[in-house]
Amino acid sequence: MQHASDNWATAIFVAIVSLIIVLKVVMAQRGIVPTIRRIAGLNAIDEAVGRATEMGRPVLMVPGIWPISIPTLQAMNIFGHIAKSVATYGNHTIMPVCDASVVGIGEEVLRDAYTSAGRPELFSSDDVRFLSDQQFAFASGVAGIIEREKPAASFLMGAFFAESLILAETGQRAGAIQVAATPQTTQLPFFIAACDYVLLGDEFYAASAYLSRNPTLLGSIVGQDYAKVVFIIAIVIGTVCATVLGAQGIDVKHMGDLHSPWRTFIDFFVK
Amino acid sequence: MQHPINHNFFTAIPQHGAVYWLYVFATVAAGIGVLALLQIIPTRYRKATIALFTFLGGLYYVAEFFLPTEKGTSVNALTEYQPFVGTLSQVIGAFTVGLGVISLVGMHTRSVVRQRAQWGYSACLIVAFLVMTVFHLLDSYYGDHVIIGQGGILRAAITNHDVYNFLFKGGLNSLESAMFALIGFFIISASYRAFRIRSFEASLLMISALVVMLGQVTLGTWLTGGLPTDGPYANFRFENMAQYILLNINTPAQRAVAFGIALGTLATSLRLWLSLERGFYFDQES
Amino acid sequence: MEYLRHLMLPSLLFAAAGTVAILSLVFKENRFYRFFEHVFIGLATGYGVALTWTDVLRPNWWDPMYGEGRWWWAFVVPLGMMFYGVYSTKFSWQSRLIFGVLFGLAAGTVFQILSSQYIPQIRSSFKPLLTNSQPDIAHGLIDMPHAINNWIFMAVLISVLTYFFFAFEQKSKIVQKTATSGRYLLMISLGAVFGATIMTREALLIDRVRFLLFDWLQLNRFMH
Amino acid sequence: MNNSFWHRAQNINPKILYVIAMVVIAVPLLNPRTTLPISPNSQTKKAFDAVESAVKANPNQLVILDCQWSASTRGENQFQTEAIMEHLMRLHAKFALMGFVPQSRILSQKIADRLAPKYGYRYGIDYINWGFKPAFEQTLKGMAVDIPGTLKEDATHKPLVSFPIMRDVKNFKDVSLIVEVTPSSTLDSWLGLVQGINHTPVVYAPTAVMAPEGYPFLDSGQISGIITGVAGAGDYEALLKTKGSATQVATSLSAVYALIIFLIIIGNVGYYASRAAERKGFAE
Repeated sequence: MQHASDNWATAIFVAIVSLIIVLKVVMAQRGIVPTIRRIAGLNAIDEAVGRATEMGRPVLMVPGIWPISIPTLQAMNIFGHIAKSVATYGNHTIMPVCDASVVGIGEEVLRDAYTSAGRPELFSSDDVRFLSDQQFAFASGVAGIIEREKPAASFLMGAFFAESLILAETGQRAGAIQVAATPQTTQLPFFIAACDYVLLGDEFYAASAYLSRNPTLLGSIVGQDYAKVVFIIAIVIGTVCATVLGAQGIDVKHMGDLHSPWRTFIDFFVK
Repeated sequence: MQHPINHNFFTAIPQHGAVYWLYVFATVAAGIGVLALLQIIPTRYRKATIALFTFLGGLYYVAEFFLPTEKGTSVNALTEYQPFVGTLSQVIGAFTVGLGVISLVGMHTRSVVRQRAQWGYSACLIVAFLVMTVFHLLDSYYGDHVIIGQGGILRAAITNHDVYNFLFKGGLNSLESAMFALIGFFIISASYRAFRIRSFEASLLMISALVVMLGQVTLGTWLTGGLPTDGPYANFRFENMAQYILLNINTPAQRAVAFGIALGTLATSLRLWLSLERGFYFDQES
Repeated sequence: MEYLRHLMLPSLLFAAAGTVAILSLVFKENRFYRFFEHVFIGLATGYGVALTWTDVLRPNWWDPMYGEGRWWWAFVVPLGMMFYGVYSTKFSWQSRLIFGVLFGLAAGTVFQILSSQYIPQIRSSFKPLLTNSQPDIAHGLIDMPHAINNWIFMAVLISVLTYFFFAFEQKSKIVQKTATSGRYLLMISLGAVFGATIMTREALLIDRVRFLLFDWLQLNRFMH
Repeated sequence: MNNSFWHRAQNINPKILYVIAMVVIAVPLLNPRTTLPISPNSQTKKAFDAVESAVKANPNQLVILDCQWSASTRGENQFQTEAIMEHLMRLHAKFALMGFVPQSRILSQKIADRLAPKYGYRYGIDYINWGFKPAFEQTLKGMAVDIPGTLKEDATHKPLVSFPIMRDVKNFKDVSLIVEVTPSSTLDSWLGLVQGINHTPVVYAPTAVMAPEGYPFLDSGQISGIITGVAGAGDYEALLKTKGSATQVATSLSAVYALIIFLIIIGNVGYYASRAAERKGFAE
């Protein structure tokens, strides 16, 4: 589907879902602040940073390997909170990045977070390190940093691909407490195998709200919950329609020019 | 970029004379002037300015999506600018390459100049970086240019392309494959360590991994090879169990995760686009 | 002699030494690895920088501007300069401005992506729960009614989705139970992904070992 | 107690595992006589039978061997291509190589060059390389109407009509089988644009991670078999009753799998046994 007019029903569905999210954000900003459930890995952040400081070792943050994109920016948002904790402890951060455009954002995020913790002097331009925009060259560099500088806490968040296990295994070997989160489901099992805490799927996008308890972000999370309910309702209604059609011997995938009231709802959703 | 008159202000100047360069420099100077003017914006309005430009940045794609297409076609008034917007954002993004080079080369140059521990490695990195950059560019312009002629121990002349090939195939390519192959080792230690019946969850993870593994290799087929290939007992052949898990559990589970992530992406995108995002950097007063 | 000459072929030697060095990381970080790691990053970054010129800037910007004389493409230079505001406190807000435009561009495509990638997945989740006639979702299990598989499909889909409720979960026991089973099912799914990936990864490792043993050392010369 | 056998069994130093893994990989490669029992997977068997029956039913029609892979996945795809090509040559099938990634033209030709002398295959008469074509879907759509008209030239830029093998090939009705060797999501297009219209049998040879994408179609009969990664290639060679490099690599692979499974078992037994020991109270 290239344009809304290819299937207006789908476009309206998407628009409604978006409106629900924005509405919940606005409601939360007006004071209806929800609570959200525990996300295990995130409670470990302070402990991990504290431990790293005691051991005199740095904290590693890797914002994935994509250039500026939604997962990378979300990772940066989470890292802002972690960096504040790092600065409060007086420790320092190493943030290897895999794209030149992310360097600028990384530096600003660390600087802002350190400043808000009252320790702007802790920032050094060697903290954010561009290594390479080639996936495995980047991985070799991060592996080298982990082996040589032995971070005691490692946060792998953002878009990761095959290199996930290289980073997580070397981190594990260096004895770092590792927390990972990625929207790439195919990499989750490798993080689960090698990290101490893994945020599954959507928890990655809930993390910034959880850490900041900011009303706007919490409202957004509730909006997402409602949107999921809308998805489930749509799937249930669609399944009922498909079941009725199926009982008539009609395959939902090959309906052709069939006229039936039961297909109306199904056709709301683009093929 | 079409205009009723053939020659207008924006007509290309194919000759590279003084006029051309005047226009180029004037454009750059005008741009820098605009940047200087931007500095006049008082600090308290800067945040709103950023929000406005972020909104405008996103608006094109949103409008292009929602604007109805002309009858019988799959394009609307905005569709034809899509390649231009794509190219433009790619070109602007490409200018960040310097940020990366400053970060990487800057750090390693400092390490060489101050003779920090292990500065020799930094020097190697800088040399490799320069050699690759130069020969990649030389190869794309003068690939066949001979650097060292035939003779002595050389059976053939060496061209720019040969040096580039040496760096690319001998170096970069094989280092990349080797790094990728490392995962083959790490996956062994990771599965040995992680797949323990420590908890119910860990056991599920282990069992389904084992079944899928056995379903893919001859060892598994051999273990359950005695079972018939048809009929209900065939269901217990490893390859069929693996296929069942991948299709009937993995597909819907991954789809559910994908829905969650899609909604998370939607929410984050909306917050960024409408400048509702909160966090360090994202809502700082400038 | 011919064999020695083969072993020392510059490109092959470079590749083989690099491969051994990189693979040695599994045992311990060492000087040999460190050397090739730095060479690798240098080469890769140099490659990336040159590629930015040859594949992005030259065809899309320099050729139109210089080659075809479209002088106004020079307006990109000041825009590009804005990124470098990060290095000064006075101009850093201008870098935020141009980054903001990039954020907007990254965010703006979300409606199209949602409609074209995810909404069709909602539709393909509509499965008949009673009949046996449509081989809608493949089963893998022989002689098992498709309807049962469709029930399982639905149950997995909805319970995993329920696991990802963040604000509702505390409120109801049923939701909690469904969410827990969703997490278990997710673990089965992730285990399967792990298992399915192993072959591709090991095949790559075996390929590298074959490269060292056969392409470089040519051990097949000595075995019969 | 912490030095007990079981305690150690669950805490083996990873470095020892890596050494064992290297030995396990290298031995089958260096000693071709090492064999593990190969018992072909039923999906591979289906693929093998599909090739066999398609070629035997229409010996004069063309088989398309579409190689979508490049050097980065040659560890798996090269062996699949090799095994299938050997099978085709043994059946004296006429076949055409093609690919939609630039490197594939050279990589698949290399394999053909190596195998052709053994079976007396002549280029242009018994097989042909259509070369690299850009625009995957558009090309498939065009081929559905007119193969020589869409593709125009072979890999060496000679007109297709000048080759004897192409004399009777107009569209997919003159094609008996399509074999898709791929590391990416290319199957849908073949099924939608070709198989769905002409019902030409399709055999799918993906890398192992991609294999699950094919299961629904195997079940619905849209594809006739799946050759999963290098293990599938090894199975295929076993069905061919030859022992080539795929068998060697598959043996290596099976050995690594056996190692991983053994390690998981030993780790768990160790974990369980030491826990049991602690419970009985003679832990410390």
